[in-house]
Amino acid sequence: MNGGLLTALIFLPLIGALFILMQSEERAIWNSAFIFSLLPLALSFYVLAEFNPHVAEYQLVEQYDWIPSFGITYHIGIDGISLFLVLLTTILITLSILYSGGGDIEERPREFCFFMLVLETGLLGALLSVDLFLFYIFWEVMLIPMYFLIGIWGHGRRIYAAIKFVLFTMVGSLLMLVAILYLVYSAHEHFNRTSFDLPLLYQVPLTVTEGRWLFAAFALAFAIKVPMWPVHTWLPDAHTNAPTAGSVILAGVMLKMGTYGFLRFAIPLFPTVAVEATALFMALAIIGIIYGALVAMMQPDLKRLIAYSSVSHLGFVMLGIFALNPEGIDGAIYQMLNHGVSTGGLFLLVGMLYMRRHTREISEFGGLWKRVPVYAAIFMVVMLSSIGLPGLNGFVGEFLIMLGAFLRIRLATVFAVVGVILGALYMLWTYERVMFGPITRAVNETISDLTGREIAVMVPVIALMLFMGLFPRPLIRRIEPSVTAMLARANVAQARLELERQPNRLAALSAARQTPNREPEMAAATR
Amino acid sequence: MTVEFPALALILLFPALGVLFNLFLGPRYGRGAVNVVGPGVMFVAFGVATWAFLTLLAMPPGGALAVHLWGWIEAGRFHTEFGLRLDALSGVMVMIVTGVGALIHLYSVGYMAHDEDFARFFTYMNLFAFSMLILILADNLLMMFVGWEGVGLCSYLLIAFWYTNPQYAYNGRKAFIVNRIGDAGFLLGIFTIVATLGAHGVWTLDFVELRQHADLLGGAAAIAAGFLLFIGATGKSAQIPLYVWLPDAMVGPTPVSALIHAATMVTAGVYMIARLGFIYTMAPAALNLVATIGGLTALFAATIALVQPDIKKVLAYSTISQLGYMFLGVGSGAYASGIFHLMTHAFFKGLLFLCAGSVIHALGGEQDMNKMGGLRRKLPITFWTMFIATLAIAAVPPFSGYFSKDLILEAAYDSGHSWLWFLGVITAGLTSFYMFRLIFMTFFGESRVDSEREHHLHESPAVMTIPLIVLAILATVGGWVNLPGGLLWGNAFVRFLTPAVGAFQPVVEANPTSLSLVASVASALGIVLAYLFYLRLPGIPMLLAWRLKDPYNLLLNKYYVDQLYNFFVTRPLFWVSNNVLNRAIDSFAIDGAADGAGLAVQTSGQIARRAETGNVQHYAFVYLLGALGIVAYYLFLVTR
Amino acid sequence: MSPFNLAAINFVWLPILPLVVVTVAAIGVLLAGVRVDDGESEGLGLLTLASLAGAFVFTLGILGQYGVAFAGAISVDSFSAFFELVILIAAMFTVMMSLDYAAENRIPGAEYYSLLLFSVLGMMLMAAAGDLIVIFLGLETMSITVYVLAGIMRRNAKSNEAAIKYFLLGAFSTGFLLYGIALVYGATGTIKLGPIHDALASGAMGSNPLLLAGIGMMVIGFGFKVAAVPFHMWAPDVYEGAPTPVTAFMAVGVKLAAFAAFIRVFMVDFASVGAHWQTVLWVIAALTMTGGNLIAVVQTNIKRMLAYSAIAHAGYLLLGMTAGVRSGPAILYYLLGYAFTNLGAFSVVIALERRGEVGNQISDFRGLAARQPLLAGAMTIFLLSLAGVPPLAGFVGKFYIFSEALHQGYVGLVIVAVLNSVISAYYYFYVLVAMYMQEGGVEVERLSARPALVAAIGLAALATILIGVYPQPYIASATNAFYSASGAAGVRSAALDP
Amino acid sequence: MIPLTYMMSLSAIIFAIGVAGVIIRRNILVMFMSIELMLNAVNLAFIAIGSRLGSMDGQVIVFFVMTVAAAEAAVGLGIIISIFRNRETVHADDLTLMRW
Repeated sequence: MNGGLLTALIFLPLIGALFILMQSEERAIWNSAFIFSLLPLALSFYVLAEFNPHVAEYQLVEQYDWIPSFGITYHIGIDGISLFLVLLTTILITLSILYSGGGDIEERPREFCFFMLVLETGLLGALLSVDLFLFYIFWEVMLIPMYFLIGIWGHGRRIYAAIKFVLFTMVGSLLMLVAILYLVYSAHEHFNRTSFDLPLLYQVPLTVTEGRWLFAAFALAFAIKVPMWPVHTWLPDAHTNAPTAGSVILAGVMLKMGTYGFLRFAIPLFPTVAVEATALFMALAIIGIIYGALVAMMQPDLKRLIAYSSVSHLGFVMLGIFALNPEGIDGAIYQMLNHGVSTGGLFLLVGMLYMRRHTREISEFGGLWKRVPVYAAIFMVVMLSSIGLPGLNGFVGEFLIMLGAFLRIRLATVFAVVGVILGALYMLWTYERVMFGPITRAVNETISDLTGREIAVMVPVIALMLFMGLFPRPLIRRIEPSVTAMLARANVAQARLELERQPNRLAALSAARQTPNREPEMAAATR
Repeated sequence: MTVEFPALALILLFPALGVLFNLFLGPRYGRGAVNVVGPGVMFVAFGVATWAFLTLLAMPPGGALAVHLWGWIEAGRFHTEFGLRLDALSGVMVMIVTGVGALIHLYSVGYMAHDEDFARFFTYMNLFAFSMLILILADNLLMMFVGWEGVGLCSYLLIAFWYTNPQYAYNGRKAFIVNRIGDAGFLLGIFTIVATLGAHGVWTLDFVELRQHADLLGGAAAIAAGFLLFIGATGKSAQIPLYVWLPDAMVGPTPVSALIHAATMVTAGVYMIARLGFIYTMAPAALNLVATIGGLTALFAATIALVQPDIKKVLAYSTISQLGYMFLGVGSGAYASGIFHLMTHAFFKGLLFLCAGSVIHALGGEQDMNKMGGLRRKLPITFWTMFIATLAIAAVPPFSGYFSKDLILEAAYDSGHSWLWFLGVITAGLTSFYMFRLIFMTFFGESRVDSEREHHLHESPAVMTIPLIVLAILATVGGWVNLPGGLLWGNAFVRFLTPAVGAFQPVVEANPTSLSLVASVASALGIVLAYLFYLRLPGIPMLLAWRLKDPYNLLLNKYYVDQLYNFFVTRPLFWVSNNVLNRAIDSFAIDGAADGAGLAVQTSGQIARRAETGNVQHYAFVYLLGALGIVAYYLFLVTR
Repeated sequence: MSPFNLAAINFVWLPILPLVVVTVAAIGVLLAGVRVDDGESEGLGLLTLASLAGAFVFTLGILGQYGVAFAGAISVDSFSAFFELVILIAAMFTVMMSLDYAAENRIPGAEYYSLLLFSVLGMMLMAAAGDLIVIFLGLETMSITVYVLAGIMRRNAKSNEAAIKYFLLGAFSTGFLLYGIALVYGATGTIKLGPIHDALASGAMGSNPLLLAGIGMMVIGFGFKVAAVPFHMWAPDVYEGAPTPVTAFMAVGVKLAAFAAFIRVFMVDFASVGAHWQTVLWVIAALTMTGGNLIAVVQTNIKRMLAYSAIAHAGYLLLGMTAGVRSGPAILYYLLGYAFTNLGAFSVVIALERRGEVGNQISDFRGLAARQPLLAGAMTIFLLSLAGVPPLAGFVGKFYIFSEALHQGYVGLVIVAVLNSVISAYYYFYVLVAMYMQEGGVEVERLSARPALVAAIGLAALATILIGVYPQPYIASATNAFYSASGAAGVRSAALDP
Repeated sequence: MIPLTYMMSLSAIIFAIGVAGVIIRRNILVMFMSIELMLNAVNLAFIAIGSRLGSMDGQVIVFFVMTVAAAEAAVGLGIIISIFRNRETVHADDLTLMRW
């Protein structure tokens, strides 16, 4: 099995984390942390090279028995949907560590790097696992380090934010666990073998009722992570109080786990229900887009503002996903990457500002451009990418998403473009209040421009924005096959639903007969 | 026929190089280098453009140059490329943008001579030229949108160029947001086209292919698309109802006003509609809307211009009004005529702004015409060039404006919009009135300039006056490329464009001479009135302003439109976002519910622990209760 | 004799060999300790440890053996072996925790260790019981000694109070259990588990009121020992008052023994009349989980908090029992993981504790991560495992039980359990908050001078991770153990036939 | 001979009395005695059933129970004494050092 490439990718950071525990001298800690984040980065690019763009199925697959009596296997693989999210993860982790070493994290660097690398393992594992049990484990594992990152190195109400973050996520994920178990046993009854293997579970036939409940459980778990309106309120607190690196990873990668979950699990597992629920989720997504933007506009705190902007942006992603057509979903995945890059960049920039002034209150700033032109210029580019200026990455994603949505439900896009306008509104307004105008605070007179290290952190971000804006094709080419394969299931479901909606009862009945009737057990289950 | 012409890319490349140089090296190599590179790249681009244009001229009508760069977005069935295409229409535009652009860049060298942020300025200017050229040369709608938003960005950056003034920064943002609203419409228009054609299995935004499959759009979709795209145009080209940003945009450096907010960017909407003429031709409803909005805007803006004291504001509203003319032209189906006026307007309005700039420059930043007067001896070149431009805009034969405006009014009448034609005529009168008012107040009469400015009054340096002179010549002869039919090379310009934008189909055949006579009388009337009011009997304006106080204030305050928008749109939006969404729903309702759940657990825990009194007998009692409960259950089980 | 040629020994004696070892050791320690001063009881502790280890080795011998001894009074199967092994492990950990604790708190070593051994004897007897009377005897042997252990710090008011409370309620509930036994005896006409099993399996009983009442009473009796709501009231106070090693021993050993008997009687022998008791257990399980977790949220004393958490975990186990035979292995596996996790957690508490109250408040854990990163790390592992965070033992156990219960169709109860574990996350994570995110707290003294304790913590942590990350072998043995018991039920009766 | 029901009822009644005693009486000693009463009620039940079934088990158990009860008594009294030493009370409601 191709030499455990992905296994190495997943567990290198963990090894690094353990290695760091033995370090004591601060420089050594940072250096080794940086090196151990570079290794997976290099490895992930090697994976990209190894990746075959024309294959829709999982690649570089590894599968070993793990807990035979549960039919649980260590089964990992990569496909178009996860490929670039993996790259995004390795890149952002590296940048965050590089940044945090520059004075942002002063106390307890050892634990910090340890948790960062454990977090990376969790994220990569969740992205690469094909076995549902394995996925769930990594899904929970990535919770803990983030909890510590927020709670230990955070600011303000960090403890409240950390606990809130954990509890919100747990509510969803534990209910999802129940759904997973139920699904596995349905599979057991149908194929009579217990297995958590995704490809097998795709085949499980469920009654409509079961499907709806299970989908609801999965959807809740992922919706909380995304986060979709109205289960988003953990995000502003988590972001605002987290340390910069935490916010970067949280916004950059972790939120994507929710949308990724929809793409990988919720929709392909229960295509029929997903199709039924399209309108509902599109509506929630749109509420998220507009609501997030308007609330963001009103935030006095830079990080809080960006957090709400994430709600808005992720709303776009959800809109694209539930367009359930290649344009929309390609766009959604692309937008995940964009949001990772641009919002990650924004958080880094805010962090740099915070390091200098120890405040994030917008009202504390103003007229900074005169003092920090380089910073202002970079901020400008990142902001423009985040509001989807054509030529930068944001536009490609938003355009495809809105196109996909338009092809599905035209009205949806009409609302979505309002989000585009509002996005420009709050972003430019913020920029104006921070950068433009006269310098109102004396302290801002002496504020220093970016250091070489900080520029080194931001340059890759800017480069990515330009590249992804101008050359989306090489990425989408690799993403698309898996998406189309995934969509095939949804389309079948779509077709069946339409068949059932037809007045011709015969067709409906035949379609109904395809799903085995398991009502009695449902009755038993609810005794 | 289309010829592969890679050199087209160079037209884009040079401004791009200029951007990079000014951005990264400009501050280091200093003013000298920037002053050379900034305008330099534009002149080179102009050279290349000329070469391309001549090649095009050499080709038979309907020819085009093209170069495919690389495939851009390909997802699902949708795909679009980066590709450039230069046909008659884009050819004319490119010539205007690079030519006028180069001149204005040159002028800027003088104008910005005392600003320490010169590098940033030229970065923006080159970036603008780059985006504008993308907009024009794009061979598909989506790439055009890239330029479309790009120029919007540059406009934002340049309006807010002197960012330390909060008002300027605000105006910049206002411009961008208003444009974004239009762009949203533009996007929806694109989606409509893609979706409609996609339904027929055609996935393209390429102009050529679109034209081939235009018939698939069908009436409704065409109307929808035309309407939505026009929303974009109203934003970019400052038409009712989205014109509000343009007057405020005047706070930017004057060369910016000349290049972006008069000559080039604001005409993008006109260009877009001419480019997509084949769609609008299929959607008469949309076309009528364009014409109507155009006509109304022309009159509306002209009336405001009548009373403005600020020299640039007058020019700004005049620009809006002139753009209205162009939309009236294209809206009547006479796309070539619209573009013709676009060109002449680029010359004389650009010139007007540059002259105004030169005046302001000479007066050290003074913009109020009440503090000017009698400047014609002090600033001879400025005066004469500006005078020529005024004659051109006032449509005095044989200056360029005369030919283009005539053509549009004729088209308006012949396309059956006789009432719009009437508006146009009135506007013509108003135009010449307010323009001559401007000339008289600025250059004639006795000087009202305060004394210490009086001393260092001086004509602008050559680097500024040369562009004035060149543009003055263009403003004079620019119209001659399209002499009225029958005269020498009659209608040459229109004939040249027709293959690209389609011919004009008149509904009624009126006598062109009589129409133009009426228009000329109107403008002549305007000039005479201005002469009477502002030179002969200076008391009259005050008298009128005093007598007709209310209408006067209405005009002076631009019909209070800004206040209306502010009251009905902006403030409600912010109020709702803050009080309803942010406070009531998010903080109170949703987050409250979340924390409430936690609190509920805490509280029930607090209550439940009260049972642990510590008294062993209570424990035994609870134990007994449990036991009894179980016994009861079994009794029930037995007796059942 | 070498434990490795056990075949040499008469089969009849083999099954109780571990019990014999423990008994002898208990008496021996008592005698050896007469002249040992309270201050230095380490020697006795080590002796105890050795004898427990010996018993452990002999017990290994029973694994795989199969049948009954002493006319069915002792059942010999992997089930009893499994529980005996875990109980012995728990006992050994307890001793390791006690070595310094006993000396430090001047606990009379001889009595302490011999009582410990006697209660281990009782527990093993419960696990190996073959009839109801042996269960009763084992239970009493265990309980009576634990009453004393709880109160062994004679001068300590809290310790006294814990003892008296535990004693009164224990005796009280003994009455109920005994009454239950009597009624079952009356209904089935025998006290031997095998025949009871067959009698019930034959279905002749139906819903005989005696039987029903008996089952009810026994549910109450066992419910008290496993600290199920509403029979749990003693647990928090006793856990808090008792010397911490004893608390650990109670939280793990007593629970293990009680569940051993509970499971054997209900899930094996009463299995055929499951309809009679599953509903009751359903309700009790729900109450136990919810009650335990809700009250744990508001605790400030770590021992008390762990007591309530223990109650909650009993709830999860009862959920497993409710779900019926299939989830038997899951319960065994869960108990295994639970044992190590809890022992570890209490060891950390001991590490922090100093004479009297100090170190028992959650606030005492503040800033521990900064001062003792490794200790805090270990505690983190235990707490996360208790909270059921993968990939630790606690998670796999929960996962196992929930999945089996779900398969039996107990969706509602599983959802209750799941929501409960969200609540539990709150208070477990709150200790993490104290350790990692707050300042202050107490200094940890002479950790290096307490190798046994450190070893206990380390081993527990290691086991918690290992059992979670690679659960397969433990799942296998748990499965094997449980089904050996249910299989044995048939065999026993066979052995009894004339 | 006396029907089983009578004896069972009697034992039940005695058991109930014992339980009531535990719940009602404040004095730990008395509570403990009530518990003994409960145990003896159970013994009665065992003997009754044993004799009815004609099996020895019942009688044998009673001896076990009595032994255990004796052991319990010993331990219990010991604990009570040490309580009295420390707190000079044997009243249940005074022993609420640990609560909530």
